[in-house]
Amino acid sequence: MREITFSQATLEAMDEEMSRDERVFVMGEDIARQGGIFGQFKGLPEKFGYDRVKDTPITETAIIGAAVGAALAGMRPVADMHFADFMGVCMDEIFNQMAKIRYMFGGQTTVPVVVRAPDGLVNQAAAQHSQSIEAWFLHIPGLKVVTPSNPADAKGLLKSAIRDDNPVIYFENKVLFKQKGPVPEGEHLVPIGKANVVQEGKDVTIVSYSIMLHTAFKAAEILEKDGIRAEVIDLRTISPIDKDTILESVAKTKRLAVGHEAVKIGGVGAEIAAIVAEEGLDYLDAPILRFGAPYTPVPFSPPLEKAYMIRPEDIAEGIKRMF
Amino acid sequence: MREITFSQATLEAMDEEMSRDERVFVMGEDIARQGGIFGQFKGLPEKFGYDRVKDTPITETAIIGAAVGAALAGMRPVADMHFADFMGVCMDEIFNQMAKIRYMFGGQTTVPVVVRAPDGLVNQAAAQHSQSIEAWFLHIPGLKVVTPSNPADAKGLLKSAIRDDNPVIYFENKVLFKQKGPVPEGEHLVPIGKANVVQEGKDVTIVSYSIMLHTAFKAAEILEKDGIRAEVIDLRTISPIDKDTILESVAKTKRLAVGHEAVKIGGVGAEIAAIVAEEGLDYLDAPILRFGAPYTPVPFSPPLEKAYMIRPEDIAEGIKRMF
Amino acid sequence: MGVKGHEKREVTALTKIDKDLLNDFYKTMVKIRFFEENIEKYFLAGEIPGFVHLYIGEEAVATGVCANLTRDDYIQSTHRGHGHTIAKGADVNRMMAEIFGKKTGHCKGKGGSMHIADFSVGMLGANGVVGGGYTLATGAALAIKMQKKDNVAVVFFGDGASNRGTFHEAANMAAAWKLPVIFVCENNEWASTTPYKTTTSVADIADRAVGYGMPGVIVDGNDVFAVYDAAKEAVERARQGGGPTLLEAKTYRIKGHFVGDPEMYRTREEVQERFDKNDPIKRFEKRVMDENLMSRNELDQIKEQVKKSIEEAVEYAKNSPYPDPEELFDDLYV
Amino acid sequence: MGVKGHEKREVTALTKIDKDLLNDFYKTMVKIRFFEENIEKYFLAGEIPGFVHLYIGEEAVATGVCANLTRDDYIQSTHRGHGHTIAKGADVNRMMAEIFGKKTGHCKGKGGSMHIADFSVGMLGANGVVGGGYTLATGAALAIKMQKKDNVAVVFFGDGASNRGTFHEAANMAAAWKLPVIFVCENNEWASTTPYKTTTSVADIADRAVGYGMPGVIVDGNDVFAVYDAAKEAVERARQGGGPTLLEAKTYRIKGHFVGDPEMYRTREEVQERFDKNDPIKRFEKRVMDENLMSRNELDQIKEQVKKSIEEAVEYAKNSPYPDPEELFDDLYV
Ligand SMILES: Cc1ncc(C[n+]2csc(CCOP(=O)(O)OP(=O)(O)O)c2C)c(N)n1
Ligand SMILES: Cc1ncc(C[n+]2csc(CCOP(=O)(O)OP(=O)(O)O)c2C)c(N)n1
Ligand SMILES: [Mg+2]
Ligand SMILES: [Mg+2]
Repeated sequence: MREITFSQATLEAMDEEMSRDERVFVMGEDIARQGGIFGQFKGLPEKFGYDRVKDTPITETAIIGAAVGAALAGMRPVADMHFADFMGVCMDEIFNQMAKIRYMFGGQTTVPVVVRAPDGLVNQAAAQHSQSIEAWFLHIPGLKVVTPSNPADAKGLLKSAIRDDNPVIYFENKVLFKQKGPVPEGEHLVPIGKANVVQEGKDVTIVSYSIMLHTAFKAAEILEKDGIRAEVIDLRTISPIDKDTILESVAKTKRLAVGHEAVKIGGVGAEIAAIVAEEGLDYLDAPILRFGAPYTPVPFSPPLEKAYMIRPEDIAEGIKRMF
Repeated sequence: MREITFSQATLEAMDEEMSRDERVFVMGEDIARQGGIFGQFKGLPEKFGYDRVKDTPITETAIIGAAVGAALAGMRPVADMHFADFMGVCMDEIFNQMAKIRYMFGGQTTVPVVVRAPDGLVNQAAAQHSQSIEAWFLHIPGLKVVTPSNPADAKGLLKSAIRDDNPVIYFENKVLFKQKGPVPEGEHLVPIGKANVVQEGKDVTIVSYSIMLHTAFKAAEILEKDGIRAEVIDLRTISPIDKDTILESVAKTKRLAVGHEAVKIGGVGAEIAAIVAEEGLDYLDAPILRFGAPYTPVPFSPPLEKAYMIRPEDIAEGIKRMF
Repeated sequence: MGVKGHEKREVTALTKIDKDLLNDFYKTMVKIRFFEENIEKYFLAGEIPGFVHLYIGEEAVATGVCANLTRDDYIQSTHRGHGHTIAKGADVNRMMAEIFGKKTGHCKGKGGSMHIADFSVGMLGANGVVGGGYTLATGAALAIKMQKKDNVAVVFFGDGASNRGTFHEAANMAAAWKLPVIFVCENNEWASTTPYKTTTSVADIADRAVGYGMPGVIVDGNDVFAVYDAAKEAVERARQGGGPTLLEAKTYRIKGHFVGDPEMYRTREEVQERFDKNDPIKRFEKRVMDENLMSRNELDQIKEQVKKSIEEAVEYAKNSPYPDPEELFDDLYV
Repeated sequence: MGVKGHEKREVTALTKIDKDLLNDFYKTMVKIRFFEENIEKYFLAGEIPGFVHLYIGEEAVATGVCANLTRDDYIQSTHRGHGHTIAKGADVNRMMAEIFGKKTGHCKGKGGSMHIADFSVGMLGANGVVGGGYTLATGAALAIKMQKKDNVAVVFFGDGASNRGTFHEAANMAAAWKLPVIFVCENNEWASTTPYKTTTSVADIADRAVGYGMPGVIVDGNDVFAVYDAAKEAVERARQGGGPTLLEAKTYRIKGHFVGDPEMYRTREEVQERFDKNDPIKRFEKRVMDENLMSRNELDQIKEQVKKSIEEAVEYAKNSPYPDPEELFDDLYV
């Protein structure tokens, strides 16, 4: 299969969905004139016009609010957040409007909005441009949240998100944008809500998503050398969480490690650990291992930023201690 | 000891701290002219002046932002959020400014702001006025978060929060405001970060906070009749979480139930369950039980709202199944 | 500075207004009034749950504005939204049922007074978040423009709400993109317990239009004719691609902020005085009778008929079932 | 509408300006220029981590405004904050060290270019969040007022930032409470890749002052004298309890949005043309020499001296150690 980057994969998804359905459009800051900070919108305005690929003012509340309003009036907007870090600005629009409108109004309408949110740590962008905040949205009923880890899923999940009649938050990792991988041409849909067992194993289950999946995978390679065969699960979607896949795996491996680039405390890993402690406790032969960022903002200076990051070795070490 | 309401207890804390330190002031919407929706500011403007008890415009971003700015310039502001539901409006100010300023700037300054946030479900206030969102703040390094469950703690934690040089979010439950209880007169400080074992027990540990502590307590009474003696822990502070108290208790009781009024998925209960699954797994003789709200917004109609609420019987039933 | 960013509208000549419209104005205003009086009564009797905010005394605003709209136009409303919802044509039976928390309500009892909506008539929702509606209306207007329709989106908001940042973001976007939005400020002088003058940096909120290069218009919000005219101009401009308008209707909040408000911040006398002088319904009656356009008899007939329909709505609501507890889980995801 | 909500300031007579101030203006502007040129150089050489946004071509704004401030006055800065920080008097050694990510930096390497602050000179912080500073400055001004001091708080912001809702909330609060805040808009015509006219509903952001009943003033932002004068008036008004001012300085962004920006949205020629005509430093030099207030020699001397100090700052930064990895956990809680 031809290989393209994650960024190109999202571009292909946009292109296909905008061609398929003229109600689909995208708006955000600085997306049209330069094709997006990560090239993720390149060529779209030329093809679909600057009306369907709209540069907005620097007004995150109006971007999300207008996306919701346009959805109520029959469109299928994709709203770009520039950096996930700015979602605090429009948290009310996401949380009190977008997520609740359908329910509060007794199902009278749908809110087919996709929010694209580039997240994660890259190149010393520091405290306000490096964050991963997906856990907040797990706690907000009414949303779906997806977190692709590779180009094929980036395409398939974005297409599914755009076709979904529910609001979907699409977290795309800034480092992953440049990553290449095989991506099916044309129709390729990855279902929202279903995890992917990327490597089968028998000794320990490692659950992760987005960029941390790659770190987890490297940890699995290290473990392999010690004769520990890890089952690696890519959640793909963090809301709703695919409990069944996780529980089935832990039933087999008896051990669970789970993690993400986001801060460990109060993160998605806590929810997964809790699910297993509730519904799969008897499977466990060892304490659950969570990995996630330390409890500080992201620091600027390279050695501090490096110390902030989770290394495959850390995960592997933690897992070895389970045996 | 004399008994006063939770609301009066917070009033006493404000009065004492404003008398003690003239840098302390409070601002928010509709707090001065009517003394607050829950009477929690009554009499303060008359005593301290309308300059130190300020009615603001309806501008949550400016309330928090100005509180932070005033703190940087030497004041010790208390910012009232009216309802916790509106914290989405100023999430950026809380998350990217208030919580990070000290760290990003290398410890040059302190940010002694207290954010008061009335939360929880009451009288069919419905989806946008009934929420408990404390879990978001657990995931934000740089904040402390307290959640008093009774008038004495309301006073002692508010006084501690005002004296703390770190930003503190003070969640006060709307139903609890009217609750009466014994409250020490004068200097009464409850330390931030320390949980309270409100009932000793040997069979199961129930961890909760704020209003749900009362439901948990009622569950413990039901269990008592069946010969199950629960240890009931009031967290008091949810960030930082007092791990040691929880782990010690579970080491003794071998069983853990944990919960809150907030939505179960992605809530504080997940973090506590995860901590125990990581650091106290061997203690457990039964799966962890989490209780929390169902995964929907809060509905309006009385029978729906009632169905949304957690009853002591539900917790007791769940715990009985552990044996 | 002395710069004024608004035009002020004068009294309208009634000869321009046709009879059907006169009947509609009156019918809508008394419908809102009776609806609200019943809400107050049943709330105080403990039969209505939640919070309710009454629109009594402000009927001319919703009535005058919505008389310019069709079902395909959109409105975004507020916590004080019954008047807008009625004026936009929502069925009062289902409204009443919703506010009583019944299964037959517009939102099946999930929303209540603060979160009522009727998408079938373009009423996109009340909002429990003050200032939550601006950006939604702007988005609906964006959709209209993209769909090349000539509809409009109206957002109602209070004097208090005019200080929210969402106003600025939406007004700027609507103006920069020339979207068909009408920003209707209902300046009723109070934001909950706070007189707007103490927290709002301008006396006339319409002046804020200057900051967005859009027309700002002030109108007597208790004169349904004046509101109708000013809104007509704004709506027509928007339909023709002329972009947004900021319309400030000066009115007054007659009731407490919510039913049950102890109103410790003002006296009943000062309120009553304002109401006696300026009840939009009484003003309408006087004027149409003075100008011999409608008779007392005609007015009374309409009134009776409306009164009956509202009584029926109350009966409908009372006799409707509550939702089943299991419905809690419905309507979240598609 | 044609309503204009601002005054436009004309050329200043230099006789009013004393020699020390002239020296200061020049010194500060070239300090910023050299500082930025070095930042660009070392960033491109891979020695500076993170993102940096250059202030080249906009030096007159920070210089003219901050010349009216004392150390006890406050400023809130932006992502493009080096100029403000230097003009407010921060130590350039520690600034350079911070931007290099060194332990000796103002923020011990935790902040970097986008989050630099120097509380010892009243510089309350750059901000990675566009529009994040308005409300903080308003709060600092509230503190000043409560403490009965006569200081002021200045918030710098861009044309793009002027559309954020936080502008509205802060401006309204500052005006309603008559707080000593100066809102300084640096209209450099670009918000990242977007020309401000395409997303901003007014040509003159100063017009937005009308919406808050505060004075709005437009000034040539590449003329340090004009900026100084306009800021002086605003600062004096604020110190005397006259409340906030909105000051719009018209300038132009000479460099890419950040160092490394491919700038596909404009040509280098159009930029160079603007710079050639309107470099604030060249304009200053020409004018003081034309009016015989400073000689080429004097100017060169200052330049050399400043150049040396910046080279020293680079050396200082390069020779400073990085923070230890364990420092990651410091400075979070008190
Ligand atoms: C974001 C937000 N902040 C605060 C509130 C609480 N609140 C409800 S109504 C109200 C006053 C609104 O005043 P105004 O906008 O003038 O509308 P009116 O009630 O006068 O119609 C306030 C402060 C809210 N619902 N939402
Ligand atoms: C809330 C927020 N939204 C978006 C961004 C991304 N961003 C950084 S700078 C910038 C443009 C700012 O333009 P302007 O305010 O004119 O300042 P300038 O860069 O021209 O000095 C944008 C969109 C951000 N940092 N914060
Ligand atoms: Mg009002
Ligand atoms: Mg700019």
